[in-house]
Amino acid sequence: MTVNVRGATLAGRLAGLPLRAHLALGTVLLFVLAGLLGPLLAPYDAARTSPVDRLLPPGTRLSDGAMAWLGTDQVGQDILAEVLAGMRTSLTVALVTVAVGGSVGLLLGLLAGYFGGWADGIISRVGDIQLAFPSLLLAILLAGVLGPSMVNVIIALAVTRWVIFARVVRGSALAVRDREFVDSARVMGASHARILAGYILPSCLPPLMVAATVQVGLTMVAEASLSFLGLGVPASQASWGSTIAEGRDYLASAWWIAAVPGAALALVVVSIGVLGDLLRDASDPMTEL
Amino acid sequence: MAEAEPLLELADLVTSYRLRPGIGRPGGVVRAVAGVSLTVRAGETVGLVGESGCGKSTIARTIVGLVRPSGGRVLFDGRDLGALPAKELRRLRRDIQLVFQDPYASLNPRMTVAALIKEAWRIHPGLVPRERWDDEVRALLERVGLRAEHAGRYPHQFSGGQRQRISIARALAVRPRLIVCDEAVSALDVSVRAQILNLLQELQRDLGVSYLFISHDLGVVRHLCDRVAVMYLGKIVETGSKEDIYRSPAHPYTQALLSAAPSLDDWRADEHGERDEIVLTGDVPSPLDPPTGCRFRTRCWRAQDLCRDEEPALVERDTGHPVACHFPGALPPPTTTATGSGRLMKE
Amino acid sequence: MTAYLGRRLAQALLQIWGAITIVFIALRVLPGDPAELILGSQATPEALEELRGSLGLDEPLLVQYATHMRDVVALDFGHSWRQSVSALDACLERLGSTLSLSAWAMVITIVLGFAAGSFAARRANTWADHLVSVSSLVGQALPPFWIGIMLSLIFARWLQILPSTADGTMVSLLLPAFTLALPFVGWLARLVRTGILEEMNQDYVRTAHAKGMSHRVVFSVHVLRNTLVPVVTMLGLLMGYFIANGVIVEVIFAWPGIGSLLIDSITFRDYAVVEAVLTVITVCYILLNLLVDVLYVYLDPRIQLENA
Amino acid sequence: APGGKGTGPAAGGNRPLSAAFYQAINDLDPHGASAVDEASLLANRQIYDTLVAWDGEKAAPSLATSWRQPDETTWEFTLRDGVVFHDGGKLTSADVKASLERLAASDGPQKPLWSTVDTIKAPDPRTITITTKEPVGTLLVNLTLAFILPAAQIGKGDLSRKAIGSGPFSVESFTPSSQLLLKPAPGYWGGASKLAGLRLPYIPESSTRMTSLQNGEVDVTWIIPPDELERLRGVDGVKIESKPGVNYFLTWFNCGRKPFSDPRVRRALLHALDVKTIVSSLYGDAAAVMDAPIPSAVFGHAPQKPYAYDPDLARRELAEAGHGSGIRTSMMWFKDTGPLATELAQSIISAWAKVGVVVEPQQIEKAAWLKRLTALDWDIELQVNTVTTGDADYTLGRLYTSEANRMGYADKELDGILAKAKATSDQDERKSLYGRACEIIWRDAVGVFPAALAATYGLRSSVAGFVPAANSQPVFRTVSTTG
Amino acid sequence: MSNERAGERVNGSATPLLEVEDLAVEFDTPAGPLRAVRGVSFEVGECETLAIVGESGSGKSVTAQALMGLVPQAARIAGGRVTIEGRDVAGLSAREWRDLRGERISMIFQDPLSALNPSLTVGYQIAEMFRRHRGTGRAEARRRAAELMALVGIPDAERRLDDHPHRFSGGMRQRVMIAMALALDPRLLIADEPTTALDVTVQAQILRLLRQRQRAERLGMILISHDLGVVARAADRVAVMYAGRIVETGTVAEVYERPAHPYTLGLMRAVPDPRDIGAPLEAIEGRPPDLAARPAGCAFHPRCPFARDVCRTDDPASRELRELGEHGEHGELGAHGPRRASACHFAEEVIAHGRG
Ligand SMILES: Nc1ncnc2c1ncn2[C@@H]1O[C@H](COP(=O)(O)OP(=O)(O)OP(=O)(O)O)[C@@H](O)[C@H]1O
Ligand SMILES: Nc1ncnc2c1ncn2[C@@H]1O[C@H](COP(=O)(O)OP(=O)(O)OP(=O)(O)O)[C@@H](O)[C@H]1O
Ligand SMILES: [Mg+2]
Ligand SMILES: [Mg+2]
Repeated sequence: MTVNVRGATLAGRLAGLPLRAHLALGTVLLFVLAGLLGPLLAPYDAARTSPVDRLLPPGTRLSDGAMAWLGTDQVGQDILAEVLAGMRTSLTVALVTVAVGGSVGLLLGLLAGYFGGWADGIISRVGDIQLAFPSLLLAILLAGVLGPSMVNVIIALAVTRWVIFARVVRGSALAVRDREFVDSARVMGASHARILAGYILPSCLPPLMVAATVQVGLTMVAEASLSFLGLGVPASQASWGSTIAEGRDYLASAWWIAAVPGAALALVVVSIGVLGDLLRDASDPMTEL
Repeated sequence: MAEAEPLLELADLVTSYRLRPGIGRPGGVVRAVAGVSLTVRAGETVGLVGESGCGKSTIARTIVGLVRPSGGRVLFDGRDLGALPAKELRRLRRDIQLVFQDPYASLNPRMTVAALIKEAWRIHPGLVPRERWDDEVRALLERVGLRAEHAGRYPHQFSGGQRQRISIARALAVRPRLIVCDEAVSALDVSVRAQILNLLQELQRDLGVSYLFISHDLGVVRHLCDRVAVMYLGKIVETGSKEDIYRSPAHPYTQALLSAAPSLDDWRADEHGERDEIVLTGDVPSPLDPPTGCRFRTRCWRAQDLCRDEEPALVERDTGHPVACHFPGALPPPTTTATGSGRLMKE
Repeated sequence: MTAYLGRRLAQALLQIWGAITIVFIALRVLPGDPAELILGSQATPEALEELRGSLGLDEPLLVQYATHMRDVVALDFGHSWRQSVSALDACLERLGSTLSLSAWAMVITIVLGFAAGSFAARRANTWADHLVSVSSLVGQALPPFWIGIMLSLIFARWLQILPSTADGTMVSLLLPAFTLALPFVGWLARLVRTGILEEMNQDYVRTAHAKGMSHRVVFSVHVLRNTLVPVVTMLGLLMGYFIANGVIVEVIFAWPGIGSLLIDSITFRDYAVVEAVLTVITVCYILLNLLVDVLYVYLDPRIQLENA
Repeated sequence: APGGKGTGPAAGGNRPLSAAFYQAINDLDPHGASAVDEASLLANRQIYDTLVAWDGEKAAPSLATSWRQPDETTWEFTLRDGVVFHDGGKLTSADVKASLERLAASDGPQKPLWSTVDTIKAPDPRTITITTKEPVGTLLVNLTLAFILPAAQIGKGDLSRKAIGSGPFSVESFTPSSQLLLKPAPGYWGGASKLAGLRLPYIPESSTRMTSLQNGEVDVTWIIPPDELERLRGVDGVKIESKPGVNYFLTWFNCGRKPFSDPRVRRALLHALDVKTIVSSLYGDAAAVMDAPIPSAVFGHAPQKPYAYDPDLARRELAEAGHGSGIRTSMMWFKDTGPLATELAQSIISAWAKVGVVVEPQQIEKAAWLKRLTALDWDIELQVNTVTTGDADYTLGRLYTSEANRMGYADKELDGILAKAKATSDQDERKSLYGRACEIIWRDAVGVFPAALAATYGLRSSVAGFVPAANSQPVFRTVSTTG
Repeated sequence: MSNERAGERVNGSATPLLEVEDLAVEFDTPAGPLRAVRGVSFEVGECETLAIVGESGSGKSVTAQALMGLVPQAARIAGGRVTIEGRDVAGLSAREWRDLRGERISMIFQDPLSALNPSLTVGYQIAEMFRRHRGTGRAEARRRAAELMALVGIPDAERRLDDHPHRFSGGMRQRVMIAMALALDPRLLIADEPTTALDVTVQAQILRLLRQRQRAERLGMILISHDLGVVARAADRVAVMYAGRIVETGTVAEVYERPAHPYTLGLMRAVPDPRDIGAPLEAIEGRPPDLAARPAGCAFHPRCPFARDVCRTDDPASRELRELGEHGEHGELGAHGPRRASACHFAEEVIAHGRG
């Protein structure tokens, strides 16, 4: 969405990025790729546990002759396969949550920020009411209400997220709404729809994107926290959160169960965070323009 | 020029802002424009001067429809903008365009120059047939002194003066009859400012547009305008032809303003130590709570009891042009020399 | 000021009402029946019916809601069937623990966050700065429970220098408070860092230098104070997070806070307690933010700017 | 403060003994809503006395020194002399009568145990007479759950917080779900405890609980997670004691639902499980493979012949029953039902997958689980059951009658046997009746009975005189600590 | 050069308050070093006001900052010498700089709101000068702050000490800035666009106040502005900057009457003159140069009507003009610095061309 104003090529711009951007981007891409290819590399099946192979350290050969490169967990699942499958779940949960929360937030934030008045009043008050609940509590309540399922986790998390996005969008919509270039479109006779789509929205997107990247990371962590409290995705679906949460009892004995997905989670979240920072830095001059 | 039809007429215009109450701040209503009548005739340039915060921009914003008046009427071409059906109003809006002070902020940073100009035609389909858009853009850019190849660039790739040219081109795209320039040259460097002023004059000559030219720079207004209105705290205190105002200012505020305005020749006066200068003490009162009677009386050296009790109307007194002062005239104000220590007036 | 406070208070009441309503709605659609949990799996249908009646669960929702709101206004959230005490008491009994834990976490966050933030700001764009920003990202990237268990393993099990469970003494609150604080230390550090850098670019800092003030004076008298302003607003939110995120820490360090009470009560469908807990947390949270807003006025006189 | 550096309880005698159970004590009212929670029972056993105690095989005297049964439905107990409550009051039959009546009238989970009680009389201060509406063979056993309060406390005071009993310990302070602090009752009739005090903290996170045992913050903790047993055995200053327990995993089939209404299917599924391997690899010696529908530590247990692990046979039987192409079904459980419950469920599901039975795992919340369980809205379910009284009646007699209809299974013969066993007070006869019941349930494969959990206790080496209890409710009166 | 002239001083002290010689300031930018100020030399004497005029970005502020030793982080002084009261500031320690700032040389800035700390009271900010520099006690510092505020014409000074800056109007804020700058009786005052943010009427007040204080305390002053009118009103001598260089200097009368650099000439013509009403202004075509891509030769040549080939290749050095004065004789050397200089190859031609 950032226009390539300086006419530089994509490759040129990439080369101009600092090292940490490359590392972060590389990590994220690697993980996404691994997530996509996961089923080919190390197929995972929740219903293929092998109690005799449980708690084996990384690099052990299993009873069926396969190699557990990253060890096995407390039911004898191959950690590698589980982490690969878990990434799909965790990323899906995070992305869908952010997408759902983001779109709802975008829509409501735009309405509130642009039109102000009673629309803003209602949306902001509802947001306030919701923010009066610490978000983890709301997620706990909802996850508790709805029962464990991936969809419910997404709902619980998305419900707690929309306000954040709505506030970000409302803030920038409010800031842009009275900018002179918007006024100049109004003077021209532009309709609300045109102003919203052509003027307000583009200015809201960069901060929204920054917020979204940050939230993708935080959502993955929140999903793990819900798993810890037993309110995460159900056992039949591997997720990083639940693997880490299940593995917590083995931190002292079979550290690899929690450590591998934990490290993966931290890596991805940090990488996304770094990218978010860069995006923020990159989008600041844009909003200044 | 003087005999032309009034193109824009403000009749007792009032525009207020509602202030939301906040911490340690009561709510209230700011009457930023408190009953202003003003006309701009076709092909004429009217200057509006006054201190910061006196309501100049508010008038501009009201005229172009960015804020709603809370009283009075805005007549364009004899038609009351407030009474027009929405559709007609939209068409009429085209005829009044606004050029803002800040050429950095008034152009959408995400649109190319061409897109910025074409946006006008997208909003008003039928104004220019689509196949002529590119040609028209080129013509407009050349008209304002830019080159056609600039069309594909983004605003931030231009200097301030060039951006202001783009703003003007964009305003011209809808073929307006009146352009309101709100401090349109104030942000520009001296050398570039002259370019834009020349361009404005040239456009008026060629296209016959009228300007309402808002500025606090008296020199520029004098250079550009046919008639001048002086504003103070939401009201017009004096209006007349350029000569009237600059040669024989009758309102004490106008006199103070003129004497305070720096000019290139100031050094001469200074050299001989005899420059007369009216120094106003006291701050501009808050528009939330304007003084009773004459609004200027708190800073006026001629103020008398009458000024407190009665608000002077903007009428032609024996000055030859309308002035809102009970005691108008060219009588020399108590002045101070540059070296003097003068406190001039009672508070 | 009074008018503003009045308005804020009204707004706060509205928020509390909304929160209570949300909780009420959420709880009435929970699958699971408190009557069944009370009576156990061998209860007869008649007994269940009778108990439901006495719990008021057989009334139409709207009636339940009205009764509920009336009771809430009278600070009566009902009785905890699990604890045989009033729900509000059950909740208030635990509130102190949560608040003291949160307060400690807050102290740690502020001290470390400001230290790291100003350190990073003074060394902006050096490796030290990057280290602070990366560690702050890592702090937020690790699930809090993982941090808690790791800290407990390291300091309580292996090094045996700190207790693994909290009993209210300062030493025992160290681990839980750190666990709670760690993700936010980095967060605050970044906030402080950008705040300081932003303030450092302000014109008044240049003025202070031009006045011949030493770096120390410029930093401590001029910059830091203004950095506080945006940070203070965040601290109100932070306290709320601490109260909420306490759930996890409370479980790990066996600290009897309001969060673990909530989890238990949700599991056991102890409606009354769930409502009381959520209401109490919400009220705390809202009051804290109210406090912050008021504090804000004292820290930043600019708030009254439009008064002029 | 407890904890800190080093191992072993600090400062020897002055520090209360810390004993951390893995469940929370919510309520001290022995007749209240949580009255049969294991944690509540644990607390109650320290604070209160019961008329009779259970010595693992039979009823033993406690507050009642002797009892007799003048007829089928009447029981007469003689009370111990010189028993005082913690508030100094002397225990009389009026207290017992008031307590039992309160229990019978309560809405709590013990209600069904006392529904057959007709009258309770206290003819003199030392005698209490109970009549039942019909013969009840389990009355003595049930009485091991009937804690006695001072009559004066009933109806006033906050029983859930400020408990007063006649047990070996009195309450010093109590924070629900957090900790119970007890001190020895000096005049306890069975001899006062030598402990400085007894602290029962609740430490929900098992890793923290293990840490606190290791660094000496707690002296005793149970149950030890199976995977920690081996490791703890090697830790200095820690010892492990264990005993076959009365907690066991059971996996019922919903016998009222297709395809499990067909016993062939159920049996086939049993043949598809290598229970031995699963249990030994998951639990090691923390659990024993079961050979009956109740654990061997329970009165009435009779060993049965295990179903052989034979996947081919299982497939054949499934095919015979018309499910050659496999079965799609589901299994529900809640996470905290017992140690490694999810892992056990997953292992079972995996094993069944190999014979073409695809089971959708449904790990749900306890409340939802309970609701569905009672509504028979499930296919297969997994839970840990506790034979709270240690008597087969508590499980078999309560759950497997067609009237109870807990898993859709109904068998006339079994109903008869169970009713008879309930009404008989001849323990030998009861034992053989329950043996027969075990056989029928096992034969009809009402469920999978994979493992009985051992009661495993981790203790600091300094703890002496500890007697592990099969029901996870040890009494700490006899415990002492050494330097 | 300056040494030579030092002996020729007709009045005043032996050394000027401030001497700047060949000052150059560079910015480190991603695209390489950017010379924002190059070869700037001037002097300021006691009781004298030197105005620096020039367009936005011409290097006025950077020059001023360099004098205060406060160049932005990305900038460094790349050459030249700054001497304050005879003392070369090149090797000053942070401590010595602190003693210099506020005590000997002080500065006021364009935007009086952002230049004051919004969260400290005005009284505190003024009193701070006494307290930190002089170690004055709280009460005494406060008293002196009140005195100062009264001196710069803030009514009811005593009571307003405890107000925060936002409670003051723009003009009053600027007065507070001036009070602060004058607190320790400095010898040199640098005013960087002190009135740009103010209304004309207030602007006049502030200029008057500055002038008044300057005369009263015999201050040397540097007044930076892009408003030729303001400069005409307030300055003794003018230095015109273009693209980081001083292209012309002289007394106000000389520069305004007979500009000796085409840029100055252009500026004068670009300002509407009350005398020739309505005629198009003679604008300088083109735009100010991008410092990162300075044209070769004279930086002004692309916009210069006088430009010849030499202008495209040779960057003209600033040279002293000995032109005919008003009374027909050659101008004498002024008290401070070159009385009249221009950096144009064809300065004489420009003078001859005249403003008219
Ligand atoms: N959106 C607004 N809400 C409330 N008050 C406003 C708003 N906009 C302007 N005002 C107030 O209205 C008055 C007039 O403002 P306006 O912008 O019209 O003045 P101006 O003459 O254009 O000043 P300037 O020369 O500084 O541009 C001022 O007192 C200002 O504070
Ligand atoms: N922080 C900076 N980084 C890079 N370049 C800078 C910076 N500050 C100033 N410059 C450059 O230095 C040159 C001189 O800037 P300076 O602020 O001195 O101009 P000025 O004459 O004061 O202009 P104005 O009238 O706008 O204040 C400008 O071209 C500007 O681009
Ligand atoms: Mg304006
Ligand atoms: Mg500047």
